[in-house]
Amino acid sequence: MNLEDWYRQDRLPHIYCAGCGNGTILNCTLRAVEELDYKKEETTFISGIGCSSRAAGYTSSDSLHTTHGRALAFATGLKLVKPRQHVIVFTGDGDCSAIGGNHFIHACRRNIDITVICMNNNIYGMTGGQGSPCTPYGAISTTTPYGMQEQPFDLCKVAEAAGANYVARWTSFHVKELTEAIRVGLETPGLSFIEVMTQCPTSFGSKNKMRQVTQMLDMFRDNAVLKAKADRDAAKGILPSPEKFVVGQFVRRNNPPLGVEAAK
Amino acid sequence: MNLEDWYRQDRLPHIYCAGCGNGTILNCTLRAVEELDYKKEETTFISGIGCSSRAAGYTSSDSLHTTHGRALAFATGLKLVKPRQHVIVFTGDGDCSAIGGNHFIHACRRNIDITVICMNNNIYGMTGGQGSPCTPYGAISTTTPYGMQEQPFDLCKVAEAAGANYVARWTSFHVKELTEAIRVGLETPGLSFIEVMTQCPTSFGSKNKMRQVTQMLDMFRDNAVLKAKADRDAAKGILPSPEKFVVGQFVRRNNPPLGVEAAK
Amino acid sequence: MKSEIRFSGLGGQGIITAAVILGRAAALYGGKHVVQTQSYGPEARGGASASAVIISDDPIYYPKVTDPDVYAIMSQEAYNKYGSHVKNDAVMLLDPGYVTSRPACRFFEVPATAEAKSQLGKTVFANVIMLGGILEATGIVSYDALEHAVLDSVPKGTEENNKRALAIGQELVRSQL
Amino acid sequence: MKSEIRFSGLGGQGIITAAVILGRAAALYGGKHVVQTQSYGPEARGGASASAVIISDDPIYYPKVTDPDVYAIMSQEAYNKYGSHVKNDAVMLLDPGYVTSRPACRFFEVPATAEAKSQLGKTVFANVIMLGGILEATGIVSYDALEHAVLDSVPKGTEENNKRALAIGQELVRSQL
Amino acid sequence: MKLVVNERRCKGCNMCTKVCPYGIFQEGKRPGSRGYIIPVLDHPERCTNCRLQKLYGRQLCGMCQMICPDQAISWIDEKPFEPQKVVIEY
Amino acid sequence: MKLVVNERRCKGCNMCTKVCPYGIFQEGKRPGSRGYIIPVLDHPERCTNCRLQKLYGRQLCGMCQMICPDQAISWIDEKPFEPQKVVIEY
Amino acid sequence: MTDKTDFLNGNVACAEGALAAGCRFFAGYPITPSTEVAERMALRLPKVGGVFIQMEDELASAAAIIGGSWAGARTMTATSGPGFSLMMENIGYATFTETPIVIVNVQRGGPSTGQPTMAAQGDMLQCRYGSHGDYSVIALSPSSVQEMYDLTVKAFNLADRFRTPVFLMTDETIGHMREKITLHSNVEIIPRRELKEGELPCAPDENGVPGFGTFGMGHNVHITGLTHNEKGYPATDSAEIHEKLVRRQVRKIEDFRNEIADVDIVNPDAELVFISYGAPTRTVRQLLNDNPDTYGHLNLRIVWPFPDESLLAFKNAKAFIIPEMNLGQIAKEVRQHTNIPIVVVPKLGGALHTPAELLKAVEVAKTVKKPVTEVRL
Amino acid sequence: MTDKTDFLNGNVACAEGALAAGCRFFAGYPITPSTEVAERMALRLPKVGGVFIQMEDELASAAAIIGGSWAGARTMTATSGPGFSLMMENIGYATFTETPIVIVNVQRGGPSTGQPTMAAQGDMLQCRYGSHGDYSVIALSPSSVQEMYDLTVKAFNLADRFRTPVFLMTDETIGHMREKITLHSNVEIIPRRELKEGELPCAPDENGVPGFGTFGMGHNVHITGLTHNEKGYPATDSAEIHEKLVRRQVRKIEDFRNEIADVDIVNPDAELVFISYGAPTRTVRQLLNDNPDTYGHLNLRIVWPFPDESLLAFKNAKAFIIPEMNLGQIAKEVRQHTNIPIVVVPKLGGALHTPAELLKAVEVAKTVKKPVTEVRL
Ligand SMILES: Cc1ncc(C[n+]2csc(CCOP(=O)(O)OP(=O)(O)O)c2C)c(N)n1
Ligand SMILES: Cc1ncc(C[n+]2csc(CCOP(=O)(O)OP(=O)(O)O)c2C)c(N)n1
Ligand code: SF4
Ligand code: SF4
Ligand code: SF4
Ligand code: SF4
Ligand code: SF4
Ligand code: SF4
Ligand SMILES: [Mg+2]
Ligand SMILES: [Mg+2]
Repeated sequence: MNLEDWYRQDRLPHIYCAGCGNGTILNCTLRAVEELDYKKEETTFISGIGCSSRAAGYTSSDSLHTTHGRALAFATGLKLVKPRQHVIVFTGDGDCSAIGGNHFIHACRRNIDITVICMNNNIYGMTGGQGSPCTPYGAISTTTPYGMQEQPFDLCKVAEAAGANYVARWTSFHVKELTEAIRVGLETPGLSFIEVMTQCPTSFGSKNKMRQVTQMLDMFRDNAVLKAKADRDAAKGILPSPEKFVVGQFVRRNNPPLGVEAAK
Repeated sequence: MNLEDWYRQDRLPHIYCAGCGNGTILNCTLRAVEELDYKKEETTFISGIGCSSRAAGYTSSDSLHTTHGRALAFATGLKLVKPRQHVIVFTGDGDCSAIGGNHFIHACRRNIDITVICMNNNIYGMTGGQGSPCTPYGAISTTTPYGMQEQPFDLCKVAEAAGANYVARWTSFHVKELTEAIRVGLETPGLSFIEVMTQCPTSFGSKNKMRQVTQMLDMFRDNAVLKAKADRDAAKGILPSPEKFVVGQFVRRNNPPLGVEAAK
Repeated sequence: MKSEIRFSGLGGQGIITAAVILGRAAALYGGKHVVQTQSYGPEARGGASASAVIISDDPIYYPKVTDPDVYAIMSQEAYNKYGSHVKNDAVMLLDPGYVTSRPACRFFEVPATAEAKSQLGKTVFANVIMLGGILEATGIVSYDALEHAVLDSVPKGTEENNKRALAIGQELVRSQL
Repeated sequence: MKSEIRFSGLGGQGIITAAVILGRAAALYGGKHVVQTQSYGPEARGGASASAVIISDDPIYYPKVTDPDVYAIMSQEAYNKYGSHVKNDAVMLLDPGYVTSRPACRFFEVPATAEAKSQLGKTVFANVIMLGGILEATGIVSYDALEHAVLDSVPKGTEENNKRALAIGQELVRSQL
Repeated sequence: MKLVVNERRCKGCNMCTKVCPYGIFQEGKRPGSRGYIIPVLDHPERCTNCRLQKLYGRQLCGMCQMICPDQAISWIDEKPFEPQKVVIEY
Repeated sequence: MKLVVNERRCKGCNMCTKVCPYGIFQEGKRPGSRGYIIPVLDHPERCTNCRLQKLYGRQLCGMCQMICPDQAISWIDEKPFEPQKVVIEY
Repeated sequence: MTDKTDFLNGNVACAEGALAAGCRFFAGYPITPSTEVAERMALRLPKVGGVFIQMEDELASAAAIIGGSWAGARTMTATSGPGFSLMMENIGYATFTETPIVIVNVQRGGPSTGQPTMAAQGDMLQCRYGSHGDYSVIALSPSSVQEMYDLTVKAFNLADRFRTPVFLMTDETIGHMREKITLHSNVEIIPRRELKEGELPCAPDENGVPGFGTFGMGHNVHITGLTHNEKGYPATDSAEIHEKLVRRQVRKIEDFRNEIADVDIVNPDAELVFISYGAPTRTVRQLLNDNPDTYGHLNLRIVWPFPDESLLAFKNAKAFIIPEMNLGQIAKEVRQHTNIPIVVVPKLGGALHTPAELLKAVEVAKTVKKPVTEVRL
Repeated sequence: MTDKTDFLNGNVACAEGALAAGCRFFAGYPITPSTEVAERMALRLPKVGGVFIQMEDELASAAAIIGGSWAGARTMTATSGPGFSLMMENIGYATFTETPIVIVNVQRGGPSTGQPTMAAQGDMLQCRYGSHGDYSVIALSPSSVQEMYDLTVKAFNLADRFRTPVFLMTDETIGHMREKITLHSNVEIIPRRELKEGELPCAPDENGVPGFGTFGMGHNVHITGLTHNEKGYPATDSAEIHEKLVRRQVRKIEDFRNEIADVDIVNPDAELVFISYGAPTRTVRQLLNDNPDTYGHLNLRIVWPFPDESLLAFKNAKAFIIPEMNLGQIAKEVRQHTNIPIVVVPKLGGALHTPAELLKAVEVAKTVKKPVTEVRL
């Protein structure tokens, strides 16, 4: 199978706005799946609700577009019944960490053999741009008109503390690295969590001084600090400036997973 | 006011089984409150559902016994409306981290100025001894008759990763240290999370070779490793044996809190 | 023929297990129609515990016990709740180690807890001692049926002690007949 | 008197804002009864956008537009959906930069996007240019009312450009009258 | 001050017996009126708190009280000369 | 191999213009049939992938395709001699 | 201060009504088509000394406004179908703890995620029966932007008067449509009755409603979702206390169903009578306007408790015609109070009934005999 | 293998019925008084190659069994009121995606946390209307331990046949009581119909039910809770597709309401007729046994869809007497299908109606005239 076969052709073009990063992440995911030579009948995509979660509707194998925030709970049931399936969950920052936060930490704790791709655009795109638990401090959204006053989650930290076997962060700009991370995530037994910083030009960029899509890509390129560099800096006592964020692989470990065929 | 005044006298004796650690934790909490000289009308206790959560019914100031897992969400509303209230949440391992996991991580993220006391007996006591997300690997419960097959949460790690300003763990054996931790937690702005390992002789001990209440107390005394010692060991590369657990203060920091009078 | 038996006492005394064993004996090994029910206090463990069994030759529709013929009472609190207004022709077995009151009806003192501890080393056999007593006092099921049901229900390795417990209960009542 | 006006185009063209401004003008500064409604595509952003305004001297009960008198159409897709079966006595304004078809009814070509870009430097003024065109083509509200409503609704600092946009729209239509 | 165990609250868990540095609390033998076995006090006049609370004007030690999950332990304003009468009825 | 932009999918976001090492993608000027401004290709015959895909038997570079959020970029089995005809209608 | 007029959509009007009613705490979670209520509150509350918070989900939103209510504030949330479903447990808690809160449901097409941007009235029975156990609710249904404002104010007053959650069951049509509206400088506010000294926190007054023991006022109340006695203490094994408590809570509302009825009765002598609420009321009014004195109309602004006595006003009724944007939910309730034939006119998919469609229903109604007849449009 | 007899409580019997029906995945969250169902499944499933998982909450439990169902297993969860309330959103999802699942609700005293250890039937209308939007459900109600087993088996068959969630609406009385039970060595299994090659995943067959595209079988289906066309693809702005879909899903059940009716009709010529389901059926039967040939009885084993034609069997009925452990929830449904007077006999607080109490209701029924009369016990 080639890449194009992994798209549900009769549903393209998709509904994403021009320049939305979700399409790029979908590319990287399907590329990784294709590289691993998965078969359609053993590959399942599951998602919640949100622009990001619509991704599951554009993949050509079985896919379950569930309720807001609950994708991982649906996926857990499906995976336990059919441990041979490769289960990939698409989710958004809101879907995963707002309403879905509990299923997120429990899937990590159980370390269930699922790969979670969280398209983090720092906003609720689908409903028109409200703040999310990942909206940066001070950022403007329709529900934080005076700037976000709460601290955002570091989703990778939470995933690691909760128990996931594989945790990484990249951006929609880092297509090669992202593809590679997804591939490694898929190959790692247990829960793999891949956070992808992505642009929502419609609801985030427009309100936060990045009217051009390409400005957001530049921002990702400029502010992403490789983990190795961040670690070196930290060792030297250099504090990262607030607009920077770390990308790379945070954990890859071998804790006992749930829902792998052998373990059954 | 003295300690006894903080109990709702006309509801004692409470419903806890003989030897249940919850009563001890209640003592420590009320002692801390009394030491800080709080006034009843500025002190509110809130809880979810579970044996642990019944604690709010035995305190003599205003108390809200809510729905299972949601205490922190109720508390958030109350605190934001009346930031002057000292809000103390009693919760159990199930209430806090199973059904309530999402509110838990979000309360930590928002760093709302509430003190959370989680009575962790590693089990669902109220419903008769089912496994909880804190049931140790391999332990027997009515829903893990062949031994728990999932990894447990490290609640303190999760609280820290999610953003709480103060995080500590003690046990129902360490009454002095616990009282002190609660006092410090109450004085620290932002979310304070105090996990208390406690004995449920009825549902946990009886199934896990600790029929005598006092055996469980001994176990806490013997297996608790002070954080300082654990850190020293770790530095030396000494791995903790699996039955040990670390007690002490894990974080005390000064991130911006939500719901403090000044911030309003 | 229809009999109603109520077991009551403290949580942890094996009250419900006793009722289930009796019900099982009558239903599976005695060919009777049986309904066993129980009542709970508040959601939490501990506190009072009560269970009832109806044993009948005919189908049982209404499943709740209204006016028991036989009582087995193992705590004073339970006595206060259930034992204080028994009908005159009822039979009561009570553990004198826990119950200080005595009823107007025919009754037997079965110091089940004390005897379990002293003769079998563990108080957990108290409920089966009570069952032995009920057997002797009422003949409501056959010995074989009851023994069968006891052995179905108890952990492996405790069979002999449980049989002895039955016998102890029978003997305790027999001596008062 | 009752008029129905439908605005349609792509998301991002300010279709709904235009409708709201017109409604506001008629309701608050024109003393009319007004209902403005809009229709959505799927939940997500982008795609088609449409909004309708009913302006009437009498109370409006049924709030949905059935057969508009005036159309402002800013994309070919919108034309296909709404503009292809207009009644003969309707008036249509269309942006020829996006719409290639032409209706059977009276119509005006208002190259709002292009003019906004070329004369005002930004395409965001296209919708107000359309409003100026509607004003000129229909006189459905007074200029003052419309200007008032425009100024109520636009960001500070853009007042002058918006007034110019109104004028541009008026002029574009006037030249075709 | 005199150390007392409130028999209407005590559930006989014996946690107090684990913590008193003087071993004042000893496992009881017989059930009290609520069916729980109440601990007995061994020379309670030795209790730090009984002896020194008045002197220091504040509570000392208090380990037994803090750990008692049933709020059954307290001190009353009375000299602890004679061993505490824990009423053990049968 | 010939680089093509599928106009029925492209939404004119210009992300492709950011990533091509050869600057083959250039911002377009005029809206296509769906109203989006399609990028234009500047000497696409320079594209690594166009040139070497056949040779290596696998895809090379492909940055533009991977980043294109609308799955609009692909290669067809044709010589890329003439510049790509992106049909720009008005 | 004088009244102000504005041109707003229903959702924004609802937020403004809440502010006018003194609502100072809003906790919500975005969902189409209700989000503008939250967005307006986010913009306005900080300016009037109130607090807006976006919670992690709808369960938390409902919880937070209950917590906020016990802290003494008038509190509100807004949602739509999926979020409403998630609130069911805490709605039961609010009912059983007699907590005044206002919940706005801007209804969209269901079940499930359904049609997020399309109007519907599919949650009317869920509003009545969606939480476990027996209870009663108060639910209002506006049919104009002005009513969005006015009924929101009323919702707060009813919530405080009856100490119960009050629902504003509106729909996408009304929520997203803009009309001229008068924002009153002064609205009537009927505050909750504070617990009196010596009064038990869960003992009813003559209206069946206990005094409210606001937290932090020294009442030292204990509030629980367990069955509780008049002190507020758990009573989990008393059949008597349970039955008494549940029945009182139902009666405190149902006994007043006709007293608080908020209806329009038009042409009570008519033989063919429309019953409607919310958006379909607009079409019915159009029909009545176009054909004066022909049809009767019962318009419900309060839907729950159902004002059954209003049906009796139509002495000559031969049929009740009930257009709803669902499969006939309120028609089921009407049927329970009358033997007069009912013509159900369901419409799904988001569009409002047209006047022509209602005329079709009129034709059916003229000859109808069966107790319940459905018109397929 | 031969049938086995055992002496079990209703909850355990339910678990055994599920296993007999081939249920191989159970996801649950403990709650009194349903927990024994989960505990039994935890003990037994691993022995038969199935999987038990305790989820983080009831929302997740419902989600997991839906996921498991799409993986091809027969799946179940069990809960009580508060947990049931939390499942409402995902129940709507299961309905709308036509996912066969079985949900057991062992009812306890509500609203809210209420009386966790006391029996009730307070969630019957919630079962019918608790999720948003219009839909229909199938709900069974056993009145003995044997029926707990048998109806659980039936629930799975109905779920697969109708591709819909099926509810076992039982209560603490039946769940916790022990009776003799026959565990069948062989139970009838009517499996779901697999999607055929070339068939569209959401296009109905002659019964209105689409073929089931089990995941991993190469169907490559897309399943969504959005309104969807016959391909299964989102169609969020088509009124036509929405109306067609919702109506088909309602009709596929309602059209069969009398066909799948599972009732006992006793003494159809009687004038006073009891209608009951679940635990109160036991008392009614006692009364019928004590007074043969005196009263009629309609016992409902399937409550939803309500088998309205069964009412017609009672040709001489002067009154229907309906004892329920709630404030008269099914009585409301009965009223919608008949003009014969109804005597509602509500009982709250956990205790079952006694035969004497039903006799009191009989006295009331003898002279009753009003459409609905409530007996206060
Ligand atoms: C229970 C429920 N609550 C709210 C919504 C409305 N809703 C749809 S998508 C969404 C947010 C999505 O945010 P995110 O997951 O970040 O996805 P994005 O659109 O940004 O990709 C919300 C709140 C819903 N569909 N269901
Ligand atoms: C929504 C809901 N689900 C389930 C329950 C049943 N329930 C009551 S307490 C409890 C577990 C409590 O465990 P934990 O919080 O650890 O408290 P503990 O009793 O162990 O102190 C459960 C599952 C409930 N009351 N509500
Ligand atoms: S709203 Fe944002 S996230 Fe959603 S499709 Fe548009 S750009 Fe992407
Ligand atoms: S069951 Fe366990 S947690 Fe609950 S009161 Fe008893 S000992 Fe304590
Ligand atoms: S610790 Fe308290 S409850 Fe336990 S035995 Fe001692 S006095 Fe009694
Ligand atoms: S206060 Fe200290 S010394 Fe005194 S009895 Fe208690 S534990 Fe012993
Ligand atoms: S990246 Fe794709 S969608 Fe964007 S302009 Fe280039 S070809 Fe078009
Ligand atoms: S494949 Fe590489 S070289 Fe070729 S056009 Fe794309 S980005 Fe440029
Ligand atoms: Mg997002
Ligand atoms: Mg616990």
